[in-house]
Amino acid sequence: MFVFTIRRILQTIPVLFGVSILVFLMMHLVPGDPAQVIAGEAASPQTIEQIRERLGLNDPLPMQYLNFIMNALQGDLGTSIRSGQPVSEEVFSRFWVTMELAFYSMILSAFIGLIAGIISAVRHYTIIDVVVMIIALFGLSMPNFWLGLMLMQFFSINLEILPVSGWGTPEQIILPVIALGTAGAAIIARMTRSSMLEVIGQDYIRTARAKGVKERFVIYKHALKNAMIPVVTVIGLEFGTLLTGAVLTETVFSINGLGRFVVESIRARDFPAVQGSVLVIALVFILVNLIVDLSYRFLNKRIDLN
Amino acid sequence: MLAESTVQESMTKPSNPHIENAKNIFKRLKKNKAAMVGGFLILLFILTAFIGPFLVPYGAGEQNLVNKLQGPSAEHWFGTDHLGRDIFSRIIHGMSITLYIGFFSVFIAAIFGVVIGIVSGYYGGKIDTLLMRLMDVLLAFPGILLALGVVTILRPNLNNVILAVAVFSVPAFARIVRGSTLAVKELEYIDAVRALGAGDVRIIFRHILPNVFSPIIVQATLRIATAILTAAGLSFLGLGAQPPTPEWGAMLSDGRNYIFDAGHVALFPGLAIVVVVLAFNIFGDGLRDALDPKMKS
Amino acid sequence: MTTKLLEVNNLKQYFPIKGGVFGRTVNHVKAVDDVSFYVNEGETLSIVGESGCGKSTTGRAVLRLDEPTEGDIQFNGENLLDLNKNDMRKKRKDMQIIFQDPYASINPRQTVRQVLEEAMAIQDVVPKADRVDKMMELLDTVGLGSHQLDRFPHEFSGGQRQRVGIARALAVDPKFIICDESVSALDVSIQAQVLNLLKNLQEQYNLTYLFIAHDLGVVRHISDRVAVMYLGRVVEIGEKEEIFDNPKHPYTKSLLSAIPVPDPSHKQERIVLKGDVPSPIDPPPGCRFHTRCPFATEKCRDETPELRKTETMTGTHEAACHYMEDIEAGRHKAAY
Amino acid sequence: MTNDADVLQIDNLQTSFFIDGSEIKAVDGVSLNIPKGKTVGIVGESGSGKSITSMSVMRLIRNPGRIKGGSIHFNGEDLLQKTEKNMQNIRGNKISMIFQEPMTSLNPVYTVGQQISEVLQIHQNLSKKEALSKSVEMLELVGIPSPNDRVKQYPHELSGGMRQRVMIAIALACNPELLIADEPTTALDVTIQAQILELMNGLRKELGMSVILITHDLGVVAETCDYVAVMYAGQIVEYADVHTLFNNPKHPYTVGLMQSLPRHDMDQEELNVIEGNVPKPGEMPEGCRFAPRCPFASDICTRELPDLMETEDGNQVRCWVYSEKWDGDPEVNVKDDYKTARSQ
Repeated sequence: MFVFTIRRILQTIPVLFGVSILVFLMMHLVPGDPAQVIAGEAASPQTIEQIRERLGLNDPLPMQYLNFIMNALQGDLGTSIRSGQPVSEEVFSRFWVTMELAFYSMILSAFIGLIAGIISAVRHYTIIDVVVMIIALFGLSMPNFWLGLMLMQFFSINLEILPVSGWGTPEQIILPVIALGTAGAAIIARMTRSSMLEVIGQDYIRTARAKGVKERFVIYKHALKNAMIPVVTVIGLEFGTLLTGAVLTETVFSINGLGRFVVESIRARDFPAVQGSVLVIALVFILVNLIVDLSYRFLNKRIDLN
Repeated sequence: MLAESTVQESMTKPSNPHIENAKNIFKRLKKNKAAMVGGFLILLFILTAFIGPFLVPYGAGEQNLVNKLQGPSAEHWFGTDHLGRDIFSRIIHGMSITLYIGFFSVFIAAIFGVVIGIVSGYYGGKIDTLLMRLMDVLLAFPGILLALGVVTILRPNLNNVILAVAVFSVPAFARIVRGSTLAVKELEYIDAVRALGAGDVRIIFRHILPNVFSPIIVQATLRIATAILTAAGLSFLGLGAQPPTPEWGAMLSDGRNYIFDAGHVALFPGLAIVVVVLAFNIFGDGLRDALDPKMKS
Repeated sequence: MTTKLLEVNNLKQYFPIKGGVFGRTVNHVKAVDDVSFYVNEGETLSIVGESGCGKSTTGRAVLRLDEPTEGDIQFNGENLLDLNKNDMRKKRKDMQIIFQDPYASINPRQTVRQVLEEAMAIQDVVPKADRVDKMMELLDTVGLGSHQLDRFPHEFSGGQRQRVGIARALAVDPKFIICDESVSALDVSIQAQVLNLLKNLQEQYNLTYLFIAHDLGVVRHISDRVAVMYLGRVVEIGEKEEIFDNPKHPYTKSLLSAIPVPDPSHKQERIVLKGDVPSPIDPPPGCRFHTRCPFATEKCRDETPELRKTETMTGTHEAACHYMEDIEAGRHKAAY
Repeated sequence: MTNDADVLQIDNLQTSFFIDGSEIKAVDGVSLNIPKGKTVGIVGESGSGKSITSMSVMRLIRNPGRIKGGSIHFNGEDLLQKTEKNMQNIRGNKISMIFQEPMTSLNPVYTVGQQISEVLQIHQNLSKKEALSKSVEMLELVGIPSPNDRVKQYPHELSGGMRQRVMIAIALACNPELLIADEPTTALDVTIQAQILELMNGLRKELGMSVILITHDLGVVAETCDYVAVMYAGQIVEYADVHTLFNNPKHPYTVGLMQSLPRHDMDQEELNVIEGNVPKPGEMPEGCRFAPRCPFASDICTRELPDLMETEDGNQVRCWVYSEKWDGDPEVNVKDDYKTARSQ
């Protein structure tokens, strides 16, 4: 397990390298002169040259990448063109808002998804199963930004019981979390159900029944523990999806988080800000995947570590 | 005597392989009522995309500022927007855009994904490691983020949205196809044709590709649903199709500004997205059950 | 005068195990470790042994379905391992294989017609115009009807599929066929049909078989000579009668005695071996059987026995045990 | 037929599967008694219904399968009339079962000790600690070396033979009166099979239980069983004590099966095959189910299904040859004439 952990951590290095290159190249893949793009069509040559100087665009490309990486490693993600503030500060001040949003949404998805999935599997082919699965299909098919708008309209505008926007108070948290967590709950419910059904068909479940184990324990002791192994992975991966789903939800509910920051920076073509925040989100995602993968290995004792 | 001869006849009659297989799949598909509903809806949507714009009462950009932000009525079934445009007509006009984005982006993604997946799975070794690390890098930008990156680089417009969504779908195809290729490669019939002296090209095209086709089709159908959602999201953020295009995400974005006075402006384009995405999801689920009962998402 | 069609010398097949922090090769599965044997033209040599003994790996290595680690494989006087990819491809016309699993060994999306057509097309053995006639002939040979030509594998039973697999192998007119557990997955009544078919085909076309199996009843029925493998090594080889009626190696003896006899009045002394087969990753030193052998001594652990002949063995019979003579003379007793 | 000396009496058992609106009769009218302390073998090829019979005894038939009729008396009480709760008290306690696939029959996420303990905790109300120490004893009983360490291991750490020993330990933990072994050695190599058969024979004598052994291997039957039932296409076609069956097989299927078996202990010329294939479920022939493959089949065989009838040697045979209604060659001797009849 220890060797596996080390190896798995080492494996993320090329991925990190690739991600950093892609993020770095983002600015350079833009057709035309990045400095011109940032400054706008009407900018004077002097302004463009200034920007070029400030971003180090006159250096050779490998040199620029090296600087980018060295700075990033020291926590320096450059300066936002829009605000003139260091990007790292801008990102960090919003980071926890997005993490909170994603985290609460994950709790909600996992809770509802697991319960719905288990009920559906246990009541396989009954009307309950059908209803739960239809709801899940809807949950999967709804754009979270539209769901957010509809919730807002109903609860905040028509009923006036919950606030329209912002983040921090418990009331402010409810709607964005539901809007963001619904799709995840649907995915987890479907996954739990199919995983449970697959496990229930296994030989060792037949063994448990032949031992005289009560059906309730066959399900909750023998089947569930095995069925959870792939589901845990899905829940973990869902966190990444939630992180980016926040881009839309934060926009809808005017939450001052990292997601909305990315969108606004893109609109303003504030490249250092986009690069910085995309890099941070990707890093968090890679980290979460790593943790999920390790815990999957830990949970699944059947997997030969070789 | 009579019975015997009919049995003989039915036994000697050659049957066309492709029809035979398609027949079986269709038989299983037909049993899945939800899938049939999904498939029917998709056909209906395609039909609407082609002839709908000629049947609706208003043009996509036809403004009538006097009648702006009106609720649903006999005249305007889904009401009007802030420029007095008929929302129902705009949704019908937007159908072709939505389907175009969905089908085309997934088509591009599938082609790249299948090639990468088969090469990776069949040859293994260094090329496999390299390609899969590349996919890992793409997957490290979760969800819509990768599409956002592409749109950032390439300016927001419809075609770039397709490209963005395609790039974001490639790893999913590559991984599924690689997995299936690895599984099929291990089967004895591959060894049997190798033992006959078949080369790589024949093995890949005759024996692996047809047998990984089912998961590709299923994945493609489900991916269309995701692609439509992602594209709508990009447009909603103002980073996709630009107004006045009657793209549903962009219409929703407009509607957001009038949510306090006229909720219907946001309601109906969203419902349209839900219905279309739902149809693809249902159909994809049904296809999966029919093509390969053992395959799980 | 018998001629050797296939001669395998010092064949080794090691599969690397990746591990450690950097995923380097840390060890090998020594699936086949220094195996030599030959097959005469027109005869059947069987390789028997329990799972993991390397019998199937040997077959695959002979056909270069997996590239062998070491050794040489003379087929018709030519070393197969010297051939380049293209020449090997042509050579495959002469050497075919029939697999175990009738459900996995035919492409589920091809009809029998397509399966056979493809085989002939790859090696271009029959002119296009004559292929349909040849297919009909093949189906007739393996006991299928011509009306079954356009059927898919799923429309056949396991035994019928195995017949399709045999027809595919015959389609290129091979000299030599490897039967890799070809009847193991079939029910007894069907197994007998396929065994009889294989025997008849051998006479009809003067085929040479390398027959890989774990069922000793089947092996006795079909073989001329038998090789017994244990943990990657041949421990005993010789004429069928010698192996079954005059076994010398303790492993062969215990293997034969372990098989239940379908006769309730039959009582025989059974040698029940202790424990499991050790891992081929770190096989025991010396004689690989010494960890389970009731006769094992210090010497067995230190020295690897070579295949050799004793006075009481006839024909080409050889076995690899230090104590064959002593056990036979009763000088060396079992420890349990 | 009721007899106090029988631990289990299966009478006219019918189990069917209902798939796509059609009924597949997997077990069609099976009657079988298991005498106390004896081993009864059920032999047959795949699809003969032998495993479904055993699963029916355990009442473990799941949807879309259903036990349609008949009775299964265990110590005088009909198992088919029992509630599910009562059945749970019997399973693993009075009647135990071991399965063919040792690799997949143990739950991968629990230790061997936990899995043996569970059955003791359910049926004998032992505490966790008591159950665990009893588990160690059980592992010792089934011949697993260093049981104190093994008890803490997970299934994937054990070989196939070891896992089958663990399955046996679970099955025997509560001292059952009846053990159903469904192809217990089929997945194992012969030397390991020999170990397991030896173990099972020894334990049966030691514990005095009755055994139903389901197998396709006539060698295993000859070696371990007292009585044998041969099944074909959902029905018992022949039943006899093991010596009678092997010395004087009466049913053409039994004879064909024995003569088509390649032997390792004697030389045979050509194998006496049974032509054709097992009928597909749902496509059962009218009359005797073996008639289409039977070299002796005459008119009546294709019209009417024979009942099991007693012969003078004590076999029960489902074959018209032994009936007064037989309309074929009156001189026929199935065992001796099989080969000549087949080649005609």
